[in-house]
Amino acid sequence: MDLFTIVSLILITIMIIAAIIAAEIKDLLSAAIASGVMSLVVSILFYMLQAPDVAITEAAIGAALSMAVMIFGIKSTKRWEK
Amino acid sequence: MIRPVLLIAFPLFFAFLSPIIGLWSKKWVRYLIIFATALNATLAGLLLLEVFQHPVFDIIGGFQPPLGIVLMVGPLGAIIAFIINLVAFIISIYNLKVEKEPIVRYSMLYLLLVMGSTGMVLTGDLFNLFVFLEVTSIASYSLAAYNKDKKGFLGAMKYVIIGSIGSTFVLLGITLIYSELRTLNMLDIAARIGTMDPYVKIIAFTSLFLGFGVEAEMFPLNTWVPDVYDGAPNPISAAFASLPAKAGIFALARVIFTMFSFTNFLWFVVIMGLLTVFFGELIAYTQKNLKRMLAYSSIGQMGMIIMGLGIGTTLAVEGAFYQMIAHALGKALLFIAAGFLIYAAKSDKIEDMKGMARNPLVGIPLLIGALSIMGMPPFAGFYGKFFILMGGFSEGYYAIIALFLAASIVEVAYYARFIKIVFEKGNRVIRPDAATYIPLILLAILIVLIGVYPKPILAVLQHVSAFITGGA
Amino acid sequence: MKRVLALTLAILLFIVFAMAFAKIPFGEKMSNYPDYYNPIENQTSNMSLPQHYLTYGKNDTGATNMVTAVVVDYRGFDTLGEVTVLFLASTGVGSLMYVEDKVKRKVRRSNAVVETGSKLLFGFIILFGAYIFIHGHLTPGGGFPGGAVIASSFLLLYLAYPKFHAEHKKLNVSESLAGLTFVIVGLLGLIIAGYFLYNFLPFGLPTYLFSAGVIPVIYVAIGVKVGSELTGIVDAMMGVRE
Amino acid sequence: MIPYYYLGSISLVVIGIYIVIAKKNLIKIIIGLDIMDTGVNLLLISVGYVKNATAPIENVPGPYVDPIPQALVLTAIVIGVSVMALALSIAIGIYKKTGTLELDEIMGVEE
Repeated sequence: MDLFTIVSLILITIMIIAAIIAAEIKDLLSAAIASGVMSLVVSILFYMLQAPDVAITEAAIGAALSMAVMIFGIKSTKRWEK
Repeated sequence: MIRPVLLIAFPLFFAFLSPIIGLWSKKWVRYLIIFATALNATLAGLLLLEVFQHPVFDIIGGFQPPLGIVLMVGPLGAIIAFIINLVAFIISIYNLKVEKEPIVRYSMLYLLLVMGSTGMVLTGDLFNLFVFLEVTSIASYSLAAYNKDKKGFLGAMKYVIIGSIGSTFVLLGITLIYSELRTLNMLDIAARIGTMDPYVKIIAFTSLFLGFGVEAEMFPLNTWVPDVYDGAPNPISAAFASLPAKAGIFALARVIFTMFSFTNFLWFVVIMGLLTVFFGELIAYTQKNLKRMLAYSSIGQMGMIIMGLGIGTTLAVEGAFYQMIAHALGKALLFIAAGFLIYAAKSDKIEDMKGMARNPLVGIPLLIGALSIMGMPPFAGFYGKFFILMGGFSEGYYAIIALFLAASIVEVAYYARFIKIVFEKGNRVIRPDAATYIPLILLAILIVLIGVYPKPILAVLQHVSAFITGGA
Repeated sequence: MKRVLALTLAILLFIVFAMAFAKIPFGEKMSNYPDYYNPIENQTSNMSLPQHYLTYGKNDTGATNMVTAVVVDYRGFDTLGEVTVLFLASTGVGSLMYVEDKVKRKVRRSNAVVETGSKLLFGFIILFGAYIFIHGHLTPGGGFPGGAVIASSFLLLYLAYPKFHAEHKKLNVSESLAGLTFVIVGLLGLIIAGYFLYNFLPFGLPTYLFSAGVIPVIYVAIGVKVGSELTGIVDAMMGVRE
Repeated sequence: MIPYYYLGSISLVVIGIYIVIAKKNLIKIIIGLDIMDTGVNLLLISVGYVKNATAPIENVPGPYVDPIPQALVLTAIVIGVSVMALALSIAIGIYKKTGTLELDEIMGVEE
């Protein structure tokens, strides 16, 4: 196994764990942040797959802005899932 | 020489222009939208005349396909684009009835809905089809919730959820196709589809089929339909039945026939169509709410179209395309009439609408539309159903034909009940205003025209169907 | 019950798609890709589509960043659609969040450090966003991330100044003008060369700022448009608070 | 042996679909849609990867990776965020009308 494989495997594991946390946690704010973490990890993966344009876009739009919009949405509604 | 790209560029131009005009006058924006759709309908009509000679390719950006994106317009695509834009123009007159603010945004969304549906029909590139699908569906999501009441929001939410799953499947299908063939042009894909791994091919086909099935109201992805049609503003319900639904089913036809020339897989399409027909018609029979009844009836009709495509003989496919045109006109008419009836009766229950259609300006078009949807001979709806039946008969799908007939009888039953109620002697008759009866009369004239004099359309459709089914 | 059903369906889908993707090699050499076929000229090329882009892209478009070349030039029509999607989203959010009377925002307090800091940072962030989209044809980045960065500078102002409110009219006008620029550039291509979105300006020298024809023009329009649209979305979302 | 990148991104898609079907909270469902989108995007990018290649920018020496999926994903990301913003505003509208975000409670609430 080379470095690329090891780092990829670690990042993919973090990504899936973040997605599962986003799926299962009852606190919606934490779920939104977990999905933001997932997007950030995915943007690192994009960078490793030699897609810097996509990585920048995913970090700016997919992780930062969409998380901000999501948090505004949660703030104007309810924070906890039943 | 009309360039197909103008059908997309002009609406975009006007949509981007309207916020600036909206700063001066909101009224102007509404007339601008009517003008834009009229211009588009005219262009589509001229394009139709041109396409009869030979299919038109419009290369965008000056790069030969598959390097760049190409718009690919054959006679069938031109007819559907023309019908879409014509109905869009007629409905845009009815749009003047919408009073709710913010009206400038409403107009822009409506115009872009038209643009997206047209783009879905014209494009010859798979990913571009996805982009236009998204344009259409995002415009639809916001328009479905435009009334901003509970019904509208809930319908829109269902639509967003199912629609997003659908577009994810489309994107998965595109990924599978791209990773095997490294191209996105539909004709290029069609030429090399044989080199794909059979399993990958089937999964890609199913993904795309399910994804476009959302817009085409196919069972089981159509649970959003009644809620959205019920909750949306009246002109939008009319527009949904004739613009995105038709564009979606055309995309479905492209996937089935142009890209994957599957002949041993068509039974699957027939079964899906039949399920859709039954789901729609049987539930429509039990509905008491007018717009929901029309919505379920719309599902049933879309199922018939899918069935016709799936039977796959020249005649049946011809019938399916004819049914598409008849349904676009008829359902738009019925939804506009429904909007008037609901306004007049101040209730959306059919039983409250006694005698509301006794004004001839509404009553006669309503009757024509309903008879056409039922499939009665002198009107447009007849030929579609008849050809699908004949096509199925010649292929020996006897059981399916029997079921199809049973569903049609159910359809006739509930429309007859509806007509009986609205023409019964009621207490008072309300006169419609011009923005309501002009679209109704225009649509009724078109339905009668196509029904009485179907030759030119049938000739084109027959030619096209023979070409795409490979029959003589 | 519903959970079990959903889990079964999810696992089923996983198996189906995993089996399909198992047939697709990962990191394959580009020379193994199938050659493309031109359906209009009816001839098969001797290379695959991405190879063509990488070999001739610089000559065809004048851009050094091939992703930009594909996004803005080869598949510029997709990008026009994508810009429309964002326009639709901001219009839709605006129309759904629309309230008849002026919204009363609850005034929150933020401290002096945040206020001064964001005042300082605001200009720099906007400059950085502009840098990203102006250099889109040379370096990674482009209109979309650039616009997002600009929107994030406004986001900062929203967070720092409770009373801050981007003027809707100005946002609308800037996004309309940017959209019109895109469409008009496309139509000019149609008039000048006969192809919609044709790159009709001279390419100039590669790697220079003023190169690649209309690509920088379109990317600037996209950057302004994306920036004002995302700001509009953020603004509409903030306006909900009462 | 399926490449781990494919496995990871398909898992994301599937987790997203699971959330959308199994969960009843609207915001949760929207998060699910977001995860689904991200999964497909990662899948598309990994399909375009070439071993030991670099990003398709002329200043660096080749061989390069496939630029097309990157262009497609740029489009898909923007579309994803648009859908998400719209879905959120619809969810906020539902909350304003009914006071809840749970799907089974919404059905019971009268306006």
